[in-house]
Amino acid sequence: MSRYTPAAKVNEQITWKDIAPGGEVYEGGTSALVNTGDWRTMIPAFIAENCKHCMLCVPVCPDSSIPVKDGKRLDFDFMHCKGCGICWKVCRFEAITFGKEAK
Amino acid sequence: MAYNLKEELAKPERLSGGHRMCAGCGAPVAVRGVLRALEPEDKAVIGSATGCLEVSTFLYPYTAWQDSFIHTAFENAGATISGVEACYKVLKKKGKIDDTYKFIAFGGDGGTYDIGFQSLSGAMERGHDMVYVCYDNEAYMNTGIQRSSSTPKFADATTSPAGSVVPGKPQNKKNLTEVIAAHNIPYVAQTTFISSMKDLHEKAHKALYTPGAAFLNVLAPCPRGWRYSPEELMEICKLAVETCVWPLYEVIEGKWVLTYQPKNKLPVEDYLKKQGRFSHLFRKGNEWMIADIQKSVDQKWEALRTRCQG
Amino acid sequence: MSIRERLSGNEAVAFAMKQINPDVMGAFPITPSTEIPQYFSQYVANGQVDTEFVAVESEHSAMSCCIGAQAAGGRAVTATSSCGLALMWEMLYVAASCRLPITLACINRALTGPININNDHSDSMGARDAGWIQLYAENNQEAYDNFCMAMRIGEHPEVRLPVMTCQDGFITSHAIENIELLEDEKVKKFVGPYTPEHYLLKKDNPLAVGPYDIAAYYMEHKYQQAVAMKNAKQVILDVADEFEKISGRYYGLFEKYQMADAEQAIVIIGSSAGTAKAAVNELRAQGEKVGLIKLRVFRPFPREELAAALSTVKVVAVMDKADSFSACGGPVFAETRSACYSLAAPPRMINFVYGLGGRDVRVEDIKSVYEELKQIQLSGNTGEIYRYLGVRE
Amino acid sequence: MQKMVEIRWHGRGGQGAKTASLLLAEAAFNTGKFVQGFPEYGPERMGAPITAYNRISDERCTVHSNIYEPDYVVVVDATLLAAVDVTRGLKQDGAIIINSEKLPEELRPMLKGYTGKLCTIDADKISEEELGRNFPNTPMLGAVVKVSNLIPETEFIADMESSFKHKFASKPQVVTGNMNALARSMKEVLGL
Repeated sequence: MSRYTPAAKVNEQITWKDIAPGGEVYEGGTSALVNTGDWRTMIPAFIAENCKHCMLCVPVCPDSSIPVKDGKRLDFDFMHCKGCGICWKVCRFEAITFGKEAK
Repeated sequence: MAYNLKEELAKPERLSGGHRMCAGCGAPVAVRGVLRALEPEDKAVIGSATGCLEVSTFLYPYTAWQDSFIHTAFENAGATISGVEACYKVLKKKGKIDDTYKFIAFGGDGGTYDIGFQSLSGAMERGHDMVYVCYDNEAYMNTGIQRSSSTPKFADATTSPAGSVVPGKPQNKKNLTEVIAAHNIPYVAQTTFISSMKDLHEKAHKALYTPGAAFLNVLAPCPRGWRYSPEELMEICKLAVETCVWPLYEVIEGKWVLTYQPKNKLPVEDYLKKQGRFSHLFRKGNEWMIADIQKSVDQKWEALRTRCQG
Repeated sequence: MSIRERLSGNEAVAFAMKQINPDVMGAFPITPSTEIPQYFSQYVANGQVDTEFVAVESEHSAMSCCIGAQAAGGRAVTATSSCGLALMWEMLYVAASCRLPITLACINRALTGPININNDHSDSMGARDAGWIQLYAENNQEAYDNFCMAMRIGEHPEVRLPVMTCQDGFITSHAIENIELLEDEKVKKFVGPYTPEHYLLKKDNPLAVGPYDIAAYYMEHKYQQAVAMKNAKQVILDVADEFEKISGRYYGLFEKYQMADAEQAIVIIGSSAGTAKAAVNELRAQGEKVGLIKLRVFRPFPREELAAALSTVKVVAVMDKADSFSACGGPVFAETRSACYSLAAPPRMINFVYGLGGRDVRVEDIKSVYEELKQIQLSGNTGEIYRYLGVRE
Repeated sequence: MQKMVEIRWHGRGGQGAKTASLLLAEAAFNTGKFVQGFPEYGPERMGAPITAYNRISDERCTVHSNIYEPDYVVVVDATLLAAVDVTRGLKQDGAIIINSEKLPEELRPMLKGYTGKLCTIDADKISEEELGRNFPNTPMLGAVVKVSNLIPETEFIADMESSFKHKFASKPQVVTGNMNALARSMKEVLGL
């Protein structure tokens, strides 16, 4: 039987003996380990006091980067947010601002 | 049960961040919308045709999918999921599985309208209990914006460029939703992203929970290929619907139903002018092209309305 | 006690499938393999198997369906020939690289074009580098036995590769011959349940299959496939040993026929090996030191074993029922000659491309090959290496 | 029987020559023989001349080529005599069996100088009278067994009866018709 190296431990030093046959992954959602936040040139900001938690911004996010907990949206998941601005555009309450990312 | 966005968002997210789709891409928005229609207790096996979505969401060892996922090739998402579904039926019959699974295949317009059309048609005709979802971005975006049979007339694509003699793609867009409806399957629908995603959600839920084969055609704009600013996603979708370029409707057991009727049908220019792929239409002397598109949209909209009234 | 029957090669394979009772069959008809899904769908219609029979719209979809089903956690089978196998081409590679032990009954037929429905090996030989194990049968009995053994080989944890069992279209697929069948229970017990470690419908964890693989990992995955194919050789022999215990029939990587003191030998695959045995018998009766090797396993290629078996002969003709259009010989020749390169004193070796598109292969044709070999041995002159048998000048 | 017997069948596509060859293989198999029964395949459709073959022996035959020098030739449709060289390669000590209402010697001029044994059987008539339709396979089979003596007659009759009973379990009258056709053909074959 093959040994399985979890995605979190896979790196470019892995040998053929430890890599999963066929490139299978026996876990869900391992892409969460990947930082796509560094793709951003623009960045949204969450102005919590303006937010009415209407939730319209949540489903339009291509990167599943607006977490929701107990019926409230939380601050952005900046590890994955790519800074597209779709959420900013749909917000009717000025709870999201959008500007150049300071690097 | 009435649609309540807040309740829907309380469900666990089934598509993780960290995938490699472009910033502002419509495809993952479509995927999230469809997966949210799954009941949380149900499991799913999801297939995808080769394309942007597939190469970006499952790059070894990183899968964005919380559910089981299979990719095999470009032209066979329908057949691949057929096989998974057939196996499920047997294993369930033999008592080897007790969970309830749903089967979803995703494909772009390349993998759906064109190279995967045969496999899709076969899967639909055979009536597997599955949903095929096309995220239609109207060109082969994965290989660099080449025209597809879904690319609208006159659009500029890299294999149908607007030149001094040929003004973009010469042919009409294929009406795949109607073609699949002609397969006489239990459920077919056309949708896109509108405000709270109610239309997409309700159609996805029907598609998933109607026994047998179902097809969803989701207009999923591509900021790179359509040449608009990424933040405009929802505005572009809204204009597609309000101009009747992309009408929202469903076909339930052969019954055609309009699910949205614009109060004030907007001229197609409003939709076209937002997108760089149509910029040549607005050059002096090309007014006829816009008129041509308007005429075609009007005719199709009227035909659809008649069909939905009948 | 085994069951004495008379069946065609296609019936024999369909019967083996029935005894195995796979989970899914994805199938599309193509001559001469069509009878297999026909027979099998009748078993389905009569409730003799539990299989989901998916009558897909093309062979490409047949293999795609099998990949989906096998990944889902079931056993998937299909049958095809010629252009059908060619249409599956891309998916053959996917099945192998996803390490899914699908079983395919290939009923060998010439690959277009011009279109021709009769037998040669150009279809499966063309697929030889797709990463599938390939077993070839001389007759209906071997077609049945190979199919019964296929899953045990492919599903072995050290292998996890798809298996193609090949037999000659019409020549054995449509010919009724005597056959010894095993009892249903024996086959069921021998094949056993399919117990993959991970599958799409597994309760405990999701599985993602078929990633985009970047250069940093791709070679490691390919090397695993290469190792699996190397492992397959011993597994094939082990499974054959076990099969002998229930059937009394022994199978190796190849069969040696009258090789002990042979000076001239041929290497051949499939139904023509039987015809060639008759030629060997006739020539042996005349005192000629002739023998033959019938290759059963072409993938993995039994390099060391075949070289050892040929090390004692003086002249060899390798028979190819397919050309590879390399301008220097067919695929079996290329592999066999390469295998013998490591011998201290390799035999002289020529290649005959023969029997293409159903061209009948008679005992006399094979005898003419031995005559050529004898002349080479006597004259010490190999002459043209790459030849066609019986083509009109 | 000492050696292997090889038989070549000539018929027309759709007429049942292939089925007849398979029936003969089955009958021989049931009496303990090793058999081969195989048609020659091409793209032909109904009506085109077709060829089928049998090898029958006491040991497994490994040869998988067509048959070029048959011991027996069976012609299921006499209209083929003009179109096909049916006696090609036929062994002089063998025989040809033709489905025809004619006397054997009436047909000899059509056989390109063949001088060996020539038998005829009016299988169409027998079939129509006993089975009510033109299905000459059963009488042809009887005639072939009679002429070739491949299988002991009584064993053959008993075996065919049980196989018909099995095949036509729901239609006993068909069993009687077939058995009558078989018995008559073994009696009525001419040129023995």
